[in-house]
Amino acid sequence: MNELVHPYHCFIRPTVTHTTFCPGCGDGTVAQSILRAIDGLGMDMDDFVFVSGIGCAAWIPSPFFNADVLHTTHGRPIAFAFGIKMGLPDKKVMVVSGDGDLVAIGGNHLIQNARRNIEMTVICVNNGIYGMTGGQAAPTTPMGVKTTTTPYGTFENFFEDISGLVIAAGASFVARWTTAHPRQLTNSIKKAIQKKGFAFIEVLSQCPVQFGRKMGTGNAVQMLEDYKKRSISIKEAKKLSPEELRDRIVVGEFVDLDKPEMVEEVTRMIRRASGEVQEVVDAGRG
Amino acid sequence: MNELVHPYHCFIRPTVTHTTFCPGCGDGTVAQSILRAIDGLGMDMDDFVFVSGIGCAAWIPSPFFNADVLHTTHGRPIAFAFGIKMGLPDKKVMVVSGDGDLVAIGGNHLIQNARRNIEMTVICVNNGIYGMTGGQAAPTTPMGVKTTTTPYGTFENFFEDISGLVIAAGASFVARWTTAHPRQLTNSIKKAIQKKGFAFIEVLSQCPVQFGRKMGTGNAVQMLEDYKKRSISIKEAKKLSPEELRDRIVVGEFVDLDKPEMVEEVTRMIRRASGEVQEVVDAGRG
Amino acid sequence: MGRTEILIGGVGGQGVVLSGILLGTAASLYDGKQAVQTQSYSSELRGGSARAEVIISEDRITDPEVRRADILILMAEDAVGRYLNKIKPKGLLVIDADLVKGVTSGDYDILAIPATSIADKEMNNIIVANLIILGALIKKTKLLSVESMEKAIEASVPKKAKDLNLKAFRRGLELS
Amino acid sequence: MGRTEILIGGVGGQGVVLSGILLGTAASLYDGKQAVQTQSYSSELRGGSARAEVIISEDRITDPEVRRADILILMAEDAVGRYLNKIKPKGLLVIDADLVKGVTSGDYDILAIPATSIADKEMNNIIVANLIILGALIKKTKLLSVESMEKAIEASVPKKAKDLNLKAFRRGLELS
Amino acid sequence: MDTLRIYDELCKGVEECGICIYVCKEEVFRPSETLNQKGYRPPVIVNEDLCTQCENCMIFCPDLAVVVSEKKRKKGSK
Amino acid sequence: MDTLRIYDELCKGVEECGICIYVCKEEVFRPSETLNQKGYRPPVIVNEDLCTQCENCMIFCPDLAVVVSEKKRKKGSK
Amino acid sequence: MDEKRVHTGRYFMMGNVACAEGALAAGCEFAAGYPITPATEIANHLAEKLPRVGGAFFQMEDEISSIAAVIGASWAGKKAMTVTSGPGISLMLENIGFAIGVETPCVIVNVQRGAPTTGMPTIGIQGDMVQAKHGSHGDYEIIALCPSSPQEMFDHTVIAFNYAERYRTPVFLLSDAFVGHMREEVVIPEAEKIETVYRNIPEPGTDPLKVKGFLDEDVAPMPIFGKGFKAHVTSSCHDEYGKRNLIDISALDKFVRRLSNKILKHKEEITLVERDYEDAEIVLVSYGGVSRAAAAAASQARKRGIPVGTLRLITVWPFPGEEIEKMARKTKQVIVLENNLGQVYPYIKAEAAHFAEVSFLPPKLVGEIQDPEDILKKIEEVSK
Amino acid sequence: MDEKRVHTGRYFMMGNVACAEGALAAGCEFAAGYPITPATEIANHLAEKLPRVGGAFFQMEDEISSIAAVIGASWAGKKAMTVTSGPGISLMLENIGFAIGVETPCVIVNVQRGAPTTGMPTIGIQGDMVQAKHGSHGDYEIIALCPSSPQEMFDHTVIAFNYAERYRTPVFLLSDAFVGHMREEVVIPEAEKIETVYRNIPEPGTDPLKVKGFLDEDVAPMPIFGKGFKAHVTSSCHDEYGKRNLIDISALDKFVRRLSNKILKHKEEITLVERDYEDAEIVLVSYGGVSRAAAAAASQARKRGIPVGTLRLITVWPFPGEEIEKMARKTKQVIVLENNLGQVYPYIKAEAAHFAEVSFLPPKLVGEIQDPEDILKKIEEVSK
Ligand SMILES: Cc1ncc(C[n+]2csc(CCOP(=O)(O)OP(=O)(O)O)c2C)c(N)n1
Ligand SMILES: Cc1ncc(C[n+]2csc(CCOP(=O)(O)OP(=O)(O)O)c2C)c(N)n1
Ligand code: SF4
Ligand code: SF4
Ligand code: SF4
Ligand code: SF4
Ligand code: SF4
Ligand code: SF4
Ligand SMILES: [Mg+2]
Ligand SMILES: [Mg+2]
Repeated sequence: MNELVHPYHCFIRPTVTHTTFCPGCGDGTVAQSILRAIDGLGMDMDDFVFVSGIGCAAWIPSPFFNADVLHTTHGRPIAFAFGIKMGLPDKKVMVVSGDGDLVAIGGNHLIQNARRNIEMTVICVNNGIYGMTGGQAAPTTPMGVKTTTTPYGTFENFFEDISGLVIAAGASFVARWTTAHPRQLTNSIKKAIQKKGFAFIEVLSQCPVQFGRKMGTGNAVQMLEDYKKRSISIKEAKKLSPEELRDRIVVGEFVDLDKPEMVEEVTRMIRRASGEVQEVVDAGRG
Repeated sequence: MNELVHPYHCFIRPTVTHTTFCPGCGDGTVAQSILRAIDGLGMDMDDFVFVSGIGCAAWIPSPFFNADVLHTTHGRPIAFAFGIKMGLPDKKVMVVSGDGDLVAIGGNHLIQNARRNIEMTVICVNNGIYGMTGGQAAPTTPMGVKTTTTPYGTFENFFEDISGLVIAAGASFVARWTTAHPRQLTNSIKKAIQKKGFAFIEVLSQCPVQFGRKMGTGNAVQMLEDYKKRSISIKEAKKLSPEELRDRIVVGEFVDLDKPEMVEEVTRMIRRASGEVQEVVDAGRG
Repeated sequence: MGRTEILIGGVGGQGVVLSGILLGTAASLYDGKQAVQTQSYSSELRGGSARAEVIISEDRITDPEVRRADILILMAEDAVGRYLNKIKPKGLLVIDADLVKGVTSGDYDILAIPATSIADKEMNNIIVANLIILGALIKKTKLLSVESMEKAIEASVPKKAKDLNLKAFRRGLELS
Repeated sequence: MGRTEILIGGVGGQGVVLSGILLGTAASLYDGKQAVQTQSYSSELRGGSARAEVIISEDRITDPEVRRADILILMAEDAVGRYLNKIKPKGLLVIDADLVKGVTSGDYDILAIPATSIADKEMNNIIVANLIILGALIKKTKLLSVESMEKAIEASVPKKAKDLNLKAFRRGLELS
Repeated sequence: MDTLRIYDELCKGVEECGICIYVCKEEVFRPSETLNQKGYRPPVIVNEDLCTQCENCMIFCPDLAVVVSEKKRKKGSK
Repeated sequence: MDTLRIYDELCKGVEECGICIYVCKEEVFRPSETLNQKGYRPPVIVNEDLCTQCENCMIFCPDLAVVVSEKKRKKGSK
Repeated sequence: MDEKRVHTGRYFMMGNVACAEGALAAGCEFAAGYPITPATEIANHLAEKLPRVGGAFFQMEDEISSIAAVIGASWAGKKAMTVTSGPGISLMLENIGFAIGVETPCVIVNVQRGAPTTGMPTIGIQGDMVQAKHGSHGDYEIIALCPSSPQEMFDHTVIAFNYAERYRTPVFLLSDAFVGHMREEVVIPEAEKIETVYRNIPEPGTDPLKVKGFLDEDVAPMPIFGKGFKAHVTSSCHDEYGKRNLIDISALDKFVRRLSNKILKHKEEITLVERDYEDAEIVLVSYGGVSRAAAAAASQARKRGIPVGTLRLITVWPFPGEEIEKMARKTKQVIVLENNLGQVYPYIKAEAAHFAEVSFLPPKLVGEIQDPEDILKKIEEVSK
Repeated sequence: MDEKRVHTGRYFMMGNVACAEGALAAGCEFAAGYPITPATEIANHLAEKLPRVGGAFFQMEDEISSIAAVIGASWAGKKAMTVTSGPGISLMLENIGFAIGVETPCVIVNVQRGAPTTGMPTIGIQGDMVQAKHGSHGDYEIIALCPSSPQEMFDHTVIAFNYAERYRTPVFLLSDAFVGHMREEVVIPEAEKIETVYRNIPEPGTDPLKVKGFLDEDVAPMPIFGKGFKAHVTSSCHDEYGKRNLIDISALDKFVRRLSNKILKHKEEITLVERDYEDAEIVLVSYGGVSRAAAAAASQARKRGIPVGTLRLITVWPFPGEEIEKMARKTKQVIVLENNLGQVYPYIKAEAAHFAEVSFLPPKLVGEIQDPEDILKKIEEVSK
């Protein structure tokens, strides 16, 4: 019998037998891309604390990843992650959650922490829909799409560029990929993990069940195909006019800059205040 | 005896005898600029519903303006305004509130409604501080400033360009002025009122008591002087390098574009759904 | 017939709740009976647990919960451990024989239907395994009339799926 | 002396609360007495209403609210309507005569001090009118020792304002 | 003369505010000798004839305490 | 041969997923005749010798149900 | 009421759908919400049906903005509602307090789910009963109704709108996943048989300075926006004219008491109960879905000759203490049944304990309403 | 405890400042909050003092993120707190439920203010008492302490941290603007005289699969992050190992009951009361600032020969029903005093009504604690 074991098996919580996702859901591909990045950096799951909100994407780390995982309330993972990072400045804190979680209800925590430029990695799985609750419109659902709460088509302008919003808010690393780009995605995640600052990665991910099937954009494979067709690199995109870019997905790393990082700034403040060199917020016991 | 009456006296609630602001506070100048815009457009206070949150700036319309005024919870005025506008699509809805209210706790409602491009005017009085609660740091307080909650200086990156954030979120009209520019401010407010879409105006406004006095940037006059000195028009700003723009306040109208407006889109949706031409959400009684 | 309590257990995507609705609708709207249908399911949309309860009665139904199932329908292995203890002594246990293997015999009748494989092979769509089971159940128990059930199917499933569902239901009628 | 209840009413920015703190600190930390000081003020930072209450007693203070003021200090016209009814029969009413005009005589002593104009003219800063009033009050009532009050001032006001505050307090001592 | 008026009781004082004085290029105002009922020191008009009716004082005054005559003001003109 | 493995019971079926088949440029897989315990139809390996070990199938499979041998995989190489 | 709003007929309908139909029939014009299990079906149904009568359902960015938008729409003169579940209510509480403070008619549907916290979303419990009354900071009174069937999801939604409009206050419909997802026969009557109430507004043209739009214990007319009333609406402590007062304790006292008294004064009209305890020595007190199990148990007990009655609270808030006392005076034993650990129990006991023995029977498993068998056992126990 | 944290001495100190000093003395390492009257002084003082001992106060974007950050920091192993007032609590409730659900030690200070809604920020009332217990959706138990003086603001903050750590749960300090802004003598003892408790954590190196980190009625050791426990922390219904279960009602039942029982089982240790009712025929029951007026009234009444006693609840939640019953059994008349419209009153009455007459004396003006004179009148009335 074949003894091949999945290389990331060791990163998965032993008590988990299956992913919780629907057949063909992109969330599993994102999960694997994250694990591959961690493996690729030669890091251990114990170097991380994962934080997620509520939604299908939020179940990527919870309970799947064999690590410290905080599965929080809907929309708030970044706010919880803030406290974790301040308490454990030496750990990598990674937030994995959906577009509804991070950009609808959680939008404020996203922009405020991008502003703060606190070191953490935020992976926003953008499937353009509320998957877990049954296919309602998200702020990322294109205009005119019929969802369960918009049976006559959505009538709101949508966030066509959440990466752009996060850049405007002040993040120091921002990239966008789709589940048709797992290798590139993994590379960007690696960079994000190493970034001293707020690193945001938007992944367009197929939800074949609530988006594809209901909205008639097809099954998992058709959706992947569509991602491939519509994607265009930043470099190429720059050559095109806004009209030509319509419906295209610009992928790549948009921003990678250096600016003051919040944990370091806090450390400095505490040094100033206490008049001595002392361990940051990590001063007490535990 | 001199019989001169203030031209905007008629716009002020008869039961109000004084502004509630501290001596030299810019909020009064902003209040007058709004009234001048309304007067200048030949409009009536009954054409408006004003909505504000909690904070000194939120008291600009409440109870000062002699009109329908909803003085809401902290950070939520835009969300309340959404319901008012949908219920009274023919009225002008104007939100007036502070930077803490609109950009800290209320940040999400700001970006989501900018995205929706729902017709309303939002005047954000940015004094770089929480005035009403006694001078705590706001997300707009420059780094290193000592406030009551940051006695060793703020240690967070701040929103240097909230107008830019609102543009990234999708607003169709965005301008920035200071209280040293009441005439220009009035002009932009006029345009904002007439805009079919989400119109956002940021006004830098002196808080001599909590900001000026405590942080040592001086009294009202010194702060106005400082605004004058630091301000630079967009046109001029384009000629300068980022280094040269440091500490400068870029003022002017940044964006004025046409895109689908939400109330109109809803109206269209309802027409589609009801299969007939019918008054929008304004269908029922009342 | 007084009060009949039916419990259906399976996983999300198998049409467990639809089965309950069909029974309830047929009883309530077309068979002159009283019916209450309730349900619960876990958050996973596909593959999570799903349960439907139906109570059918000639009289007004006060207590709306299935306490001891007269009829227990199990459509997934997971459901066995969860619900088998809910069956009434001498009750009827209906299983999808393709997916439910771990049922030992007990103080109940078993009706085992290879519904998924029939649906797969004959209808080319395993999604209608539940209708096959309903057909077999109705045939065996006469709980409701075939006409009422067919009316309920026509009223409850999307138009384009109607024929397939009716076909599966009728196939089930041949099975027990 | 058993329990003395003091109520100070004015507007934000006049140092109403500071007056209360100074009395309480002097009593509690330097005069060997018990003291409770409470306060309330409206949200306007300047010009809104402000109130401070102080209870000074030889014994443990259970009830911490001023019910009937032995001493009522009014520093603004607005405060008259609000608090005048709180004074105890035969109590002492202290007013800033520059700002409080609408006080009619009643069953109380009045100590009227032109504190704001003295502060404006002699100290060039109306902000210390409250200290002038405190000085006059202490002089008149001997409620607390001058030394305790001066210690309290030194401990409570920012260093650079210390001299001005002490000067105003001492000026007040000359006034009644 | 119907050019300028200061509503003393609305004014919050030239010490802490004083914006009118600052924005008037013609030195029309100076601080009053006396305080108003709230204890603030309003400006007084000392050189009304120098006034150009530029309206700065009115437009900037945060407490709507200064009025400039209507001569140059017209509905919709600002 | 130690090149490829499919964990049948993890697979959620080629009808609704089928990503492995789609991303494999070498037609290594085809749908299985039989369903797994959950009622899903996994892929089966039919042309293992065509496999170039490009790892697409493994990297894309959302259920971590496909493994490609380690020959080309090295820690830190992806 | 508009024919197009009332879908007269007999249905096998889900409770949540019936709730949406009730809202339509009651004249709901504006709905805003945020998706959450187990309330989504109400939103979905409203999203489909409201536009057909000129209204709309708006999916907001969160629950905070949902209730804010509802309050805004209500001030714009619309009949408005929101639908959610426990986590959503927990987020709405600041603004629910606001709605109470400025006396805003609106309907809040809470389809309660397995809790605390994220809990178990598809399981119904009665876990948010006291939250409805005390969840927002400060003292206030609220109206809350507890349906036990799809039919009542329809009926009570209509009543909720009527109460909201009549008393100018938020009204809770406290359903749960069990009742919300329950399907049963629902009969929607003809339009003219459905009573609908509209808020009082001041006489058009009233001098704005004369509009006393707040704090009347007999419900002040609502100076809705857009009518020239120049309403000043603030949740800060204010007087009858809406004028803010942030310093006088007597103003605060008036503000707090009048808001409460507005509801308490009309408690009798608001209180709906089902009494069936003539000559009963044991009375089962319950509400919502549990009351059906209680009814089943009582009827079985009576068959066995034990004099058991029932008292079902339809209106849970304002708390019908007088009804409890009246009942307790007539009986010996009171057994309280709730699908929780005993939330309303202390309120019942406080009114009854002086007159009767009061005990609580929790569900065997929280999330599963009491088995009539178990209730019978408890009855036998206390009747010994 | 670190000397630098304990500022031993005698002060004339504001209650809010004393609270911050108590937090320092208790070992607080992380504080997050959002400015709000009347709690700002606590934040300001923490912001100044925490960095000197290596911690920090973080001003977040709102109250939701404040409590979230506190919970995150607690899971990172820190002693953490937040400070706010009613409106802030109303926003925190979803996440307070989360903290309970995943058993997170933290301290929540609510300096209560004039309410409902925006109300009157600088006036203290006891308006959020039941909110602390029932504000978040679902059934749960919470611990809440009510200080009545600046000294107790210090002492109770230390106790709150100790309870939070010992029982792995959020603990409320329910102060109000009156007590928070009150200045009085505060004595801070020497560091070694201050007892501080730290949470239990699993044995380092325990096999993660063997860590039973949740739902133990005797308080499971907390598998804090960063120690290799690979903790799965979810507020969804879960088992002892943290494993999510979203379908089995029996799992929900266990989840709900164990969380509650963890507190109830230790109620006796948690309950702090001040009893002074030997031979009293009338007992005044109160808490917080009001209890000082009650004590004044009782002593005056005794002087007049009326046998009046007092029972002061320091721990209001978990509700000390046994203490109430014990008292009620010994007396004839119970008078409940609160600075609100009677929030805890039904809970007291439920336990006492069987044994004694129970009545409520509201403040004459909500926001002003009862005048001992008025209490005396009430005493005379009931003693007739
Ligand atoms: C406060 C609150 N509101 C609503 C919900 C219900 N809810 C659960 S998941 C979800 C949306 C998830 O959408 P997204 O974040 O895009 O994740 P996806 O499922 O699409 O991956 C919602 C609204 C909740 N759990 N809590
Ligand atoms: C939920 C809530 N949190 C906090 C507060 C307290 N609060 C009142 S005003 C304010 C800040 C106001 O700052 P900003 O919006 O900038 O207005 P400004 O006073 O500076 O004009 C805060 C935090 C509140 N009222 N409600
Ligand atoms: S609903 Fe969509 S996003 Fe959620 S698991 Fe299923 S396919 Fe994935
Ligand atoms: S505190 Fe600042 S912003 Fe507020 S009124 Fe005073 S000066 Fe203006
Ligand atoms: S600008 Fe207005 S408020 Fe300021 S000093 Fe001049 S008159 Fe007074
Ligand atoms: S109008 Fe112009 S010139 Fe005249 S007083 Fe005012 S600022 Fe001076
Ligand atoms: S990609 Fe994975 S889950 Fe999908 S069909 Fe292939 S093996 Fe199965
Ligand atoms: S490794 Fe590449 S070639 Fe081989 S089976 Fe997988 S996808 Fe096909
Ligand atoms: Mg999504
Ligand atoms: Mg501000």
